[in-house]
Amino acid sequence: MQVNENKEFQPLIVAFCCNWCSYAGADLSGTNRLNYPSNVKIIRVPCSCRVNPMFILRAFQRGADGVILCGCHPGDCHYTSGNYFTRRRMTLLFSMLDFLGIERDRTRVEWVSAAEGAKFAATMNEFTEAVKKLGPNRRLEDLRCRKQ
Amino acid sequence: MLKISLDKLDKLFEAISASQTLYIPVDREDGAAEYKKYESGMKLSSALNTLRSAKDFFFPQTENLVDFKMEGKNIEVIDVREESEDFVIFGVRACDARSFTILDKVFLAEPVDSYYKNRRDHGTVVTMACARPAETCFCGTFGIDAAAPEGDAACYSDGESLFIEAHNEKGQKFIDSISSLLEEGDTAKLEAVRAKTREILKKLPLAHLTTDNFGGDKLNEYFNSDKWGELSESCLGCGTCTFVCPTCQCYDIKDFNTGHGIKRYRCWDSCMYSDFTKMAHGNPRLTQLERFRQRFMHKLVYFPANNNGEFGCVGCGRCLSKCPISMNIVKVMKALEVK
Amino acid sequence: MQRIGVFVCHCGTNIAATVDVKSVAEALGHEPGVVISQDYQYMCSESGQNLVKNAIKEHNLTGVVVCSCSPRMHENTFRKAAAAAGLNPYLVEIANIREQCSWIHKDIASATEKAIILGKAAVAKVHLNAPLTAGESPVAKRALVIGGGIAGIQTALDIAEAGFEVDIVEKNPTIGGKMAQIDKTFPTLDCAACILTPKMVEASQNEKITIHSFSEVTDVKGFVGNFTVTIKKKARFVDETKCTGCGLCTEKCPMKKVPNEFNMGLDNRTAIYIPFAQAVPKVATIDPNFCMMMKTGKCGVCSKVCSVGAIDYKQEDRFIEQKYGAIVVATGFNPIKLDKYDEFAYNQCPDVVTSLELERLMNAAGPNGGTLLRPSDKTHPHKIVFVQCVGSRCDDSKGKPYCSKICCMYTAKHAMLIREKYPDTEVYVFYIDVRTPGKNFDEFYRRAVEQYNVHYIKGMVGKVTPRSDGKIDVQASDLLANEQLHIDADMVVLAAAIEPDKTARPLATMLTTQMDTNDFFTEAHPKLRPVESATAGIFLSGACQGPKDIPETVAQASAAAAKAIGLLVKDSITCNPCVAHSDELMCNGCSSCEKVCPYGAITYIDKEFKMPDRTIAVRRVASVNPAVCQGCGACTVACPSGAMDLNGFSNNQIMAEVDAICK
Amino acid sequence: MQEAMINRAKQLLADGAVNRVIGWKRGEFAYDITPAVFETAEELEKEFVYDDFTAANVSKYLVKESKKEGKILAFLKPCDTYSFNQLTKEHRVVRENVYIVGIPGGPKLDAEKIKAKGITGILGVKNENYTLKIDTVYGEEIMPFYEAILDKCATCKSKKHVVYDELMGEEGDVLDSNRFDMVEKLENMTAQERFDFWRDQLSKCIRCNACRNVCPACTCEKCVFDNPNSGVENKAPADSFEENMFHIIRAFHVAGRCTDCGECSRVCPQNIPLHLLNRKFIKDINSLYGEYQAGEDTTSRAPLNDYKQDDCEASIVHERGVE
Repeated sequence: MQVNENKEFQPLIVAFCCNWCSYAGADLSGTNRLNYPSNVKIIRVPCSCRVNPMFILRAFQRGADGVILCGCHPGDCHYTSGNYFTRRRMTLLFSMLDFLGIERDRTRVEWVSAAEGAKFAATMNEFTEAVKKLGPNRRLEDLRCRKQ
Repeated sequence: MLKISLDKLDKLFEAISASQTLYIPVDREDGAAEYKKYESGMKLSSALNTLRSAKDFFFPQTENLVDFKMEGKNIEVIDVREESEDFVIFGVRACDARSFTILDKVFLAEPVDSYYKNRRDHGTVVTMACARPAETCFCGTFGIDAAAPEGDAACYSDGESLFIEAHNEKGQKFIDSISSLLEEGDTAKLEAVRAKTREILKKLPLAHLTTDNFGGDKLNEYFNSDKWGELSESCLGCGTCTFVCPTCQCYDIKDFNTGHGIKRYRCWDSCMYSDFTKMAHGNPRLTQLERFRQRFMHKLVYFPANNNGEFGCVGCGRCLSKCPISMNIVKVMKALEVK
Repeated sequence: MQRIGVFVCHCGTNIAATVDVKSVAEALGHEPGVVISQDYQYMCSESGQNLVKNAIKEHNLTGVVVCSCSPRMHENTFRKAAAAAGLNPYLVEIANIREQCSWIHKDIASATEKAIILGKAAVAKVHLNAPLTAGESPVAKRALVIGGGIAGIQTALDIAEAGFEVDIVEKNPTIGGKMAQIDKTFPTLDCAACILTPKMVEASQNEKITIHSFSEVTDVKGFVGNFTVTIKKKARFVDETKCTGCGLCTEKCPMKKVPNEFNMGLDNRTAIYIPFAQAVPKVATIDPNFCMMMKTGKCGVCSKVCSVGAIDYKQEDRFIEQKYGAIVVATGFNPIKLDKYDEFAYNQCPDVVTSLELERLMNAAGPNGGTLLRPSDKTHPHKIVFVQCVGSRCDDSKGKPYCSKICCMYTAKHAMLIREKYPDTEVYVFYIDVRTPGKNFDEFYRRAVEQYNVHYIKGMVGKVTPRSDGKIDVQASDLLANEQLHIDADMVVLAAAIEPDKTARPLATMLTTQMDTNDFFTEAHPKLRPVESATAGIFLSGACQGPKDIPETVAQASAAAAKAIGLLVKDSITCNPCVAHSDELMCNGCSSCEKVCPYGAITYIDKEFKMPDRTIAVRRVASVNPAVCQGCGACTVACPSGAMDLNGFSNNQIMAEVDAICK
Repeated sequence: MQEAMINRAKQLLADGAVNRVIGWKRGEFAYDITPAVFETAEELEKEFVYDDFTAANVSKYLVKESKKEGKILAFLKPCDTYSFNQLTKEHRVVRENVYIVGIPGGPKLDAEKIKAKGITGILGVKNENYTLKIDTVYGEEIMPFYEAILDKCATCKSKKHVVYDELMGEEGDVLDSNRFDMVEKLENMTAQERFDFWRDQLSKCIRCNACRNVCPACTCEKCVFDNPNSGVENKAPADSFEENMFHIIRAFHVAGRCTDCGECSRVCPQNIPLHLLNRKFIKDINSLYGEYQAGEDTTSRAPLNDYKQDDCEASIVHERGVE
């Protein structure tokens, strides 16, 4: 979490992107100079199915306010089936976080292909706004990690 | 002895908490009792004892020891110790009161553990005599009188009033601080209550358990006993017994990287855990049998060997009711005993 | 202790205009483990690479972070540079500060801040990078071509030409595919059989080529260079090795009422049959659904007339297993079924036919010996209406969203051939657009219009109604004239959309290759790798990848062959070292990882271990074949104990990145 | 029942069909029952017990026991058979080395429930026509049997044995249980209420690992939370985050594998309703991916190791229930 000069809350967004589709989609939105907030920091993974729920929790622990996972569209996975597993895992994980009373808009899965630079930028804009509305992550943070 | 009417307990708690932090056992929603920081309106639990022991007050489950602040390649060491506030733990049972004596032998012996001492110096233990001991109680085995608990000050109830007496200077200071609420009382009825409690204690199923066959000199008798295998085979290796135990005092020191620094903290450890006392060369106790044996040998042999015969158990019975598979020190003592 | 070098690229002004590269280099220089941090105009240039190489040598670096463009662009460049300087190439990490930073942010302060964070994440990751060595895996010098149409034949011939063994698996009794059914080809109007059958013969005679006709692929295991394929040779009840193809049995067979699939069911064949005269292999096949002997046990005529004793009513399916280095998919296409198109009366009226049926009706070897007659009354049609885009470019679920590509051209061909042979026949073509890109294609179409006076009408046919007088009422709209038309046609020809063969989908699953939503195989890159699938060692040939005409199919077939040959000439291939590996001491052997592995890369072995409790135990543990693993990481999350981890993207590396970003 | 079980066990030992028997051993009090392995008829006679308090699921012990020399006889209650099947499926037990006798299950009693009534100094408990007569040092107490049964038994999902070599007593059926009621109740709360509920519960956690160590699905050679190299290892809930983390991941790791045997909640010394986390996953799996009962068979694919092309998207979480 950051607070800029205007004291406006600036959420920290961690985006896990699969190498083949979404990371390329993010690159494309760069190539096309499509703006999205610098709050979004991308971590490249080979496939969305590489993302362990522990990574997502870790991000929240360390101060992320939102975590988004992007992968190839179902059926288009470079590894055939990776994103199908991702979908089940994340559905259940997000449902559990919701069950524990963690704000559901802090997490999201979005399928972004290598050709969807515009969708990537739009998604990041929209997600950042949604998280901004929620305010800082207080329910799933580790107080020890909070910046003084 | 000084006393206060039981229906004025609220007033007593208000008075204590006005000058220092007060902790009393209260009933939780699930029926178990736990120590809570007193706030107006809280009711003293009538449970025999709290689910967790009172050792947290002096030896909390986790405790920050030192911080390291890191910026780039620079490291700054920050001492996080602060003088503890004064506090009172009210309603400690005889068994738990004795556990502090045992913990003192570990933490206040040289080299003194300053974190522990800090809290110990600032905490006043006000005990409460037991009236309805449970079947799991065997404090008598360790020479503890549930009807006459230790502590800085002790309380007794005769059903109408609460009697308070000081055992030391700290206790006296505590009584002085609330003396305006107290009045001199007749202890005749109290003695009857005590006598009744002692009668019940004698009738408890574990009343005859003794430590006669245990002690610092019994290493050879028991260490290689063939009973350990059978006793430990059902052990799940969880830490329940050690974490509800008022005398278990083992801890681990760990570093937590917060991203902008390191917090070096200690936390309870359990000899039942597979990595207990794991060192650079590896683990000295590789099997659950060895770890299981460690716990009971420690309480029944090693601890008395190093502490003038004092055992590392107070017979509170928590492990008896909380062990997931009901393996406990009583079963171990009975199985091992060489007469 | 790590000695990390950080290299920040300006990319001219691409990065430097919005990111203060000097501050980035400065800030990262303060990170633990970083011993040198520099910026440079173009890090990917030769002098930029030299900067990196020299720093590696001079500072004895243990890790390199390049803050530059996307790793998809230059990761390999910098890995090679590191390797050239003696540093393991996998000790290089890229922080993407161009596509994901300078190009999307306008504010210098926040872009710089983000660039520093991305750099820190890369530094944190590289701290945990381990040197990786790419393994090698041998290549089986044999290729499998699945599908024996023109695509498969061409690919097989080209691979064989290069000196490699190649097997063709064809599900039908003969190779030849759709092209064998076609009468003439556009735009040259030469006879399809004349150019195809020599190739079929060539394939059958090439000693490097083995044709498994009437066969199917039932299982594929393994990986690039090392596939193990199970092929089911379906029982044809005729011993292929004995049958001479004399055809006597087909003449004598009493069961003569079997719909002839080669002629699209427009005439009949016998229960024992050879699909067509030039079939390869020219071997008879018994259709057990119609053979009297097989159904009732009474007949046996074919067995009696066969002089070589090739008939074997007890033949069973056989399975063969073969190792291949490369697999080429050439499963082709089919016209879609028109059952759902009631408006065109395809099921009601025999004189409403598909284009492929028309091919047979016009073919000299077809049901009418090449004379175009109406199927219903065998009379000469005088007015024929062609309907384009039946099921192509379709929004609804009845059809296909794509253009089938070949219909415009073959319809022009049909129209032209009819007008040429039967000048008294009027031909109407209803189209949405006429699409004729291709060499000599538009000229061809224009000839149909201008020279042969084919009536091209832009508009759709609304309804086709068979009339009691044998005519067909075609109700349509002419969009250019803006009027409704009624044409009393003698025949209607529907240009049915084409779709991938139904066997392709299960095959794709076996091959772990990707398909699009229309079941066309997906190429590895739509522009740069059009004949490779994303799965290494699997190549795509012909219409299985998308609608194609013959020249395109043949071109792609040869391209796929070239790619396969490029693989087969290697004795071994380098594997991606970023693969999963299992910590055997922590593995539970629970099989979770195996279940999610799309490549079958994980097997289990029983292995003896010295356990932490001093006992010796035989445990079932996962073992990853690094040559098969593609490094997706699905197994790492399925593994509850964390025994499974991924090289290059380990749990700890990713968490270090998370930590650095969230710090 | 106990008598018949002892006799059958003795017979199987005598026949040499098995060389060990896993069951339960009587303790100091009526309710303190310890799982134990018996090797002789004498031991069985003396200490084997099967009564209203023998709730412990012994299937997890078979991970180790089934790898020892010879065959072991295991008396498994219906719920235990699900756990055993799941372990078989995951290759954690050697099926051939276990002779399973299916025995009727609960409802079993929960000593904590008796004690919660203020009944203490318990010397003996007798079940007379579903009324408990409890002998205590303070005199006899009475309470209805069904008020003292374990929560896990109150929401029993099945009285059917899914694996056995022989059965004792009558076979039961899969029950139409109300086990998801509480999950549903929580789902219908607001996010803030749910958060408060779980904070209240999970803050009690002392990280004793009893839930994990008793769990028949948690049989990892080394748990990630014990492994210093995993990056998530810790020994104490040093922060509320770690309480959440441990319990989310614990439940996630057994999602699709948890048979809902209820042992986690039974053993929790802090009475945290941990099974609700597992049941939340089970309920989600059932409703999103089709009914699935872990342990029902040994061949089906676990829901998290499986997929359908038309599975729902993760956004379904955002679309349903109460925010």
